Amino acid sequence: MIRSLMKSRETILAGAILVLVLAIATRFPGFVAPSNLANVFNDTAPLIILALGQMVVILTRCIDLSVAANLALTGMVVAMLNMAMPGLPVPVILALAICLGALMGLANGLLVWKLDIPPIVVTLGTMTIYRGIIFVISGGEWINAHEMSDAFKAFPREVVLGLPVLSWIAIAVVIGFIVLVGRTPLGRAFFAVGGNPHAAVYTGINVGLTQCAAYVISGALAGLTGYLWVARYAVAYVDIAGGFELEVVAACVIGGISIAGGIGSVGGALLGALFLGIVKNALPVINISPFWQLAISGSAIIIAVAFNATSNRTKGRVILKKAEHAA
Amino acid sequence: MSLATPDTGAQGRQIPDRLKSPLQRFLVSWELLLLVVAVAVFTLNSFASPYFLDPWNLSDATFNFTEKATIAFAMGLLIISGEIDLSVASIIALSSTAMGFAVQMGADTPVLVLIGLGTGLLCGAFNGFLVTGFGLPSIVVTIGTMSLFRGISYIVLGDKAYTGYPSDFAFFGQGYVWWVISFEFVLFALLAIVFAVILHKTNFGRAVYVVGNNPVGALFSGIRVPRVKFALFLLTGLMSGVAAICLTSRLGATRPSIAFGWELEIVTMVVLGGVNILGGSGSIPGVVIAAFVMGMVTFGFGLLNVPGIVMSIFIGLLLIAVIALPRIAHRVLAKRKA
Amino acid sequence: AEKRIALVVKALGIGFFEAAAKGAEEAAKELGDVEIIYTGPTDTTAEGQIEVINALIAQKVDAIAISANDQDALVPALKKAMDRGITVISWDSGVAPEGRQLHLNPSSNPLIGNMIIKLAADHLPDGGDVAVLSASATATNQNIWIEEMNKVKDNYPGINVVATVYGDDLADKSYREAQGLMQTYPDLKAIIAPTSVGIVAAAQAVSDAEKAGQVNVTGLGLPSEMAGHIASGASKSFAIWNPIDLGYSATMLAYNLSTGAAEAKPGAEIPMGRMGKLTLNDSNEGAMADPFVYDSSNIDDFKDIF
Amino acid sequence: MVMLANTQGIADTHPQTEDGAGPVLTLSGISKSFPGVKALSEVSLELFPGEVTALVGENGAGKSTIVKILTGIYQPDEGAIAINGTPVSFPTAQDAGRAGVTAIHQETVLFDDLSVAENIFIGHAPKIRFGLIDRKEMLRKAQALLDRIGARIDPNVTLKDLGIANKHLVAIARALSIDAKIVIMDEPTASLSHKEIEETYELVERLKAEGKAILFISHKFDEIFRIADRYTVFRDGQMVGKGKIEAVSEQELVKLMVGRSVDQVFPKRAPQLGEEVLKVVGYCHPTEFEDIGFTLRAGEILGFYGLVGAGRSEFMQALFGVTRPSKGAIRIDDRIAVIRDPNEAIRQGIVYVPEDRGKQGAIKGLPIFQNVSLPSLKETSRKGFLRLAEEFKLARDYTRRLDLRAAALDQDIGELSGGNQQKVVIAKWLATKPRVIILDEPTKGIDIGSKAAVHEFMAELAAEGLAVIMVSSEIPEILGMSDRVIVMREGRIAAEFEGADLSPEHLVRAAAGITEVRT
Ligand SMILES: Nc1ncnc2c1ncn2[C@@H]1O[C@H](COP(=O)(O)OP(=O)(O)OP(=O)(O)O)[C@@H](O)[C@H]1O
Ligand SMILES: Nc1ncnc2c1ncn2[C@@H]1O[C@H](COP(=O)(O)OP(=O)(O)OP(=O)(O)O)[C@@H](O)[C@H]1O
Ligand SMILES: [Mg+2]
Ligand SMILES: [Mg+2]
Repeated sequence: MIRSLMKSRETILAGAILVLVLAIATRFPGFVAPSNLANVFNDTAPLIILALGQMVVILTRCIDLSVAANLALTGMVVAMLNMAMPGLPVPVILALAICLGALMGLANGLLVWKLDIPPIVVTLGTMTIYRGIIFVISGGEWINAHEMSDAFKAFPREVVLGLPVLSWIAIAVVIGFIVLVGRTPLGRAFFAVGGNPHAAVYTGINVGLTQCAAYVISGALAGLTGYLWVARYAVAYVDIAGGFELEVVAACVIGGISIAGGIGSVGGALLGALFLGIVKNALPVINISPFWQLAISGSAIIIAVAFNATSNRTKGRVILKKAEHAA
Repeated sequence: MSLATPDTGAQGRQIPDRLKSPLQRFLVSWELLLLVVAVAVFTLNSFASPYFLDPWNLSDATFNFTEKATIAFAMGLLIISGEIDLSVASIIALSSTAMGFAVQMGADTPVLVLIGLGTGLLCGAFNGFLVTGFGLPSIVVTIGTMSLFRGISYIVLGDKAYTGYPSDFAFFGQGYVWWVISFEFVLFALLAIVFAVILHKTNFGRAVYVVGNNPVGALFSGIRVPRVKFALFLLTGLMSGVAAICLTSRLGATRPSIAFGWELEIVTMVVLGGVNILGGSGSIPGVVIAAFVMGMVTFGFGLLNVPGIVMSIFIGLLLIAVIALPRIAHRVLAKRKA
Repeated sequence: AEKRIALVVKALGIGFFEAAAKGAEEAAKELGDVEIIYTGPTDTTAEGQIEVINALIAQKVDAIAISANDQDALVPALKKAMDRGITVISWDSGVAPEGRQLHLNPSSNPLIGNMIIKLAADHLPDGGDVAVLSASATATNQNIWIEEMNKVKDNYPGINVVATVYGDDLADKSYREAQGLMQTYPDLKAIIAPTSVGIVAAAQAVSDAEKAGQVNVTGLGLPSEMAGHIASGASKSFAIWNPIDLGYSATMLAYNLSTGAAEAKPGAEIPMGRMGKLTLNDSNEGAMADPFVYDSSNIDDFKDIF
Repeated sequence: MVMLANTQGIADTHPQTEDGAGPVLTLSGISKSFPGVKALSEVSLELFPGEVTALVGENGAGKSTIVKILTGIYQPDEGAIAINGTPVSFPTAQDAGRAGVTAIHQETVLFDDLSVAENIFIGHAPKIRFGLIDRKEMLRKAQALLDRIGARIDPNVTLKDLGIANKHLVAIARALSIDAKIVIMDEPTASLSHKEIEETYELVERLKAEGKAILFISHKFDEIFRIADRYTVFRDGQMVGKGKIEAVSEQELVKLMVGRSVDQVFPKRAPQLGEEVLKVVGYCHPTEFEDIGFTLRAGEILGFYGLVGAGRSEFMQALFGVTRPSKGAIRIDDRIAVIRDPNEAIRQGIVYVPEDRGKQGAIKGLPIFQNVSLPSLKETSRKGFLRLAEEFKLARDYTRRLDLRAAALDQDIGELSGGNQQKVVIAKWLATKPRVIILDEPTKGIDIGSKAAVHEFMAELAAEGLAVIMVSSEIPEILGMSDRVIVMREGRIAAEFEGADLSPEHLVRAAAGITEVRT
């Protein structure tokens, strides 16, 4: 029953997205053109990737506020690397970005695991530290398009089978997560650790290690996104993706991932990210003053969350026979 | 034998009231550790820059934290109760916008103050209503209202600014009560005392701790949990209103981007002050010392013209180190013993 | 004794201001007994600048030359600086008159306003839709230029300004705003971005949409950052004054005011070394020089300089 | 330190089963300290294949701690564990499982949002290629395990949707999913109803027959004497006696446990019923209960009996204002009372000692004295300002009366054993000087010494004119303590008994719905 409720929560969100898209289409038919929708998806790809990473972290009752800073730092490092060694092939850069991101995730994870510091404190701290490090290594300088090699910039935009590589990467990550979360012991451990950390200890799951693994995954994805972001926008500087961590968390929450841990799904995170991405992309298109943008996305978050919560409200235990049939 | 005078017969064991004296507790407390850090920062600063030990400069330095600390006190209580409010900086923006709007309508200082406080209260009530009325997690609700409140300021103001605040309004953010003692600092000190008394000496403060430690148990003990939480959101809103008045007065202008990013600095201040981010424990003296530490670090680095972002590395490290070090020390000591 | 002059910028790390800092150092070397303190917040906020100003006041610097994030909010802090005997001037992005002794405009505002629309119109003989991509909605100078541009746009018949959007001087936001513009206005012919961040992002968005040649990105940018886009054709031309000169001039002005060699009052002519003299108008403002246009013919000469 | 050991027990120096096999598991010299408490000090324990060893001891004696050490959740400070004579160590729960040790823990340690099958197999799920989980195989095995213990539960269902008793069966299935030589059961029957308890006994017999060594922890003496072959007694973290169960009497065992003899009979009372204090009429709730009505008089103890899950706790919580009824009314003395939340209930003189001590009763993280004074803060404070001295006085008075064991009154309540936490919770409610006290399973998981104290105390309260409602699933307790008993079944009142009608048969039949007897 709960399973079907979760399913229906996602259906509702998908429905809301559909209604939103149709409403936009009435004012601006071009928005629903496949090419534009593909554009919106491509634009939302970084948010999707990060939201999935954030999802596993939130599932384990943690939170990762350092994703955006991690992204920016990795982006800056690979951009500087590219500047110093323009010949470095893209696969090497990708691998480096993922490793570097994972390393930063590991730092978070170890602090949470080994020193038992509350996750929000750890990542609040590392968030500012990682940002600061960007400033220190770059001296605050921007790295601009003309300083990056063409291969470096081209990779995320390369079109394969009608979609840019960036979109394909997001799709690959989504598929990877469906397998990871549903079919691997680690994936199930995320749910167990978040659902009942106390009980997880009794089943031999190492809570700290599992949380650390979630951080490494989130970090690795942030690193990956760091390269993609910098290459796509062809610029790297201290403040890129500033404040993006809150958007990532918002996407997860809209997607029905319980901030209290243990509840959530890949589909939810994906839809949550798409929802925000569509709102963000649609506003300028349908010509709403940019000054309205913030208020509208804020209200959307509140409504979505209130909606999720009311549809998920527990009605107490069912003891009476007649109520059982009604329920 | 009646219930009022329980049987004091031999059946019960005598249990001492306290295992450790308050002094013993203080000696292993977070506050002491912070105090040591604060003294260290102060000493380092006075060696690092010849300009540090100057009464006017020290007075100027207090502006770096007084407004944030005003909110941090209320945020401290809120976090102890197990909730959080990330919309505080946006409440400042909305509150300031409302005051600016009122100035255009010709309002004078007392009215402005009322409007500033009132807007803060209203925003706090909105947060409180969403959290307690719908049972939503506050971290999510306030991420939403954070966008909403500032968004409204942007809708009202767009690319414009409100200026032209009455000259006596400048007192709140720029005035001095006596010599180098600014109004803001006096307000900070008074609020520190008021909040310390509320949290540590009243039934309400006890309820805050109880709710933070075990909300279900609190309900079963007759505490009106939603009311307590609602009151705390109101209080946080009100304090954001107070901060809005001080900041607006100090800047003499309102733009929708005012106080951008303060929420995380305030949360950092509270956590550095030893408040458990998961709720249930923390103290006001801790937050006060943390405010001083953060203010002095910022100012000290500023005197050396170190960019703000490098300071933030230091604050980030401090945040983690101050929590990590006692744990590491504890572990090392435990190993030594074994 | 050595004069300490603080060059306060909107935010550290922006290429334009880094170039200005070079100019300031050049001026310092020329003057001999000057120490330049190049500083600023890391994000473009007024509060961040106020903290910086407070720290500078505490160090008792001799002069502050600031490019302001907010023309009003900085006034009380700068007033305090002046009360403590510090010379305060603003440059690039101004402060309200009561918060500074003089303001150095990089160029005259009407000239810039005209320049940015003219750059677009020059390549649109048949007219068409153009849109503006600005920095943050609170940026003083951008708003003035856009205002000036709107005043003269009727001189360019056929040119139709359809929208103004804000990229907040963030590369990714500007990029998305530019994308949005192209989607909303399929017939868009040009994007005017009077900001060095916005123009690069917009040009990138145009190349990515494979509309180079169709949509011309123009406005104010740095040659070093725009060289690639000139080559690709996403931008046909753009303008800028020399930020090195701007930093140099600001330093000279601050120095001359703080030594008492000159006084800031309406009509005064204040020397600024190799850049000549600054003539102040009624509100103690003056313009440094005309903006200079860069296109494929001259970009290679400048792209390695700033 | 001088061990007050029962020499008779220790003297059993040739531990061997009938067929002569040695112990499978030997613990020796195990010590474990927590901050401020030495939970175990040099205890030893042996388990034999095909035999049930009962571990008994007062609350806080260290029984659960030894279980956690045996299952890799805690590491001992000192001492050695050996399986079949080979020394072993269990850094994690999985290591213990691999070594053949499995346990049903005192707390249900399961995952509400996972399916039953996943709950059974998490941590050791069957796998296919690439380390992926084999879902089909997992479901099949889970079904087989559930069938084996006679649980009619769909392994696909989310655990959240099960009642507490079924959850417990899942916990048992989980324990059995590990192929173990040693099975530990920490109070496995504490939250089960009569029928399920019988099934558990059968299961124990079967495991015994399979040659497993079983450690069985319980406070219920009847079951210990029924199913155990051997006993081991812990007192204050020390092993104070062990031996064959035939060789010991109940009295001796109790004496070993508490170090003194305890009168196990229920207190004799001559109830003096006063005025009618509480009258409940037609209380209804949409899903939980329906049409509950009764009266209660001062000095009376009213028992509420029913199978686990009958809705007694839910109704009591509605009476206390935690949830709101959809219909119905209450009269206290002669006034109609409206109770919208617990705060109002307390002010009207109704208090509730909840069943779920850890979540609803104790405020862990707060010291004992603050727990006690919590609902009485109005009295101990002045004008909303705290007065710590008054709080300490209140806490001293009431905890002493309940014979609390604690290091100091400013100790965190979370550091106490379950039984002692319960005493603090009762103390906290007595301090409010209520008119009506509702005790929901007041002696669940409490040792025999404390249990008798609680019973005596209840009798005392009634004698002082308090009206007492006691919810209990233990028939001896209900019969021993109550003046009148209401039986609930599936959210409704099934029957009410008084005087001569109070018999175990009547109660069981009414609770199970075999006949509808209404007196
Ligand atoms: N995690 C812990 N931290 C501190 N003290 C603990 C902890 N776990 C147990 N204790 C203490 O160790 C002692 C033994 O507790 P344990 O749970 O083993 O008792 P028990 O015999 O199982 O009691 P019960 O019959 O109530 O379940 C108690 O004094 C308890 O307070
Ligand atoms: N399915 C469940 N999910 C979560 N908690 C439960 C569930 N069933 C019972 N509980 C909790 O476990 C405890 C024991 O409940 P129990 O099965 O005794 O039901 P009950 O409604 O209290 O019935 P009764 O009191 O008549 O036995 C109670 O605190 C109850 O709230
Ligand atoms: Mg136990
Ligand atoms: Mg019950």
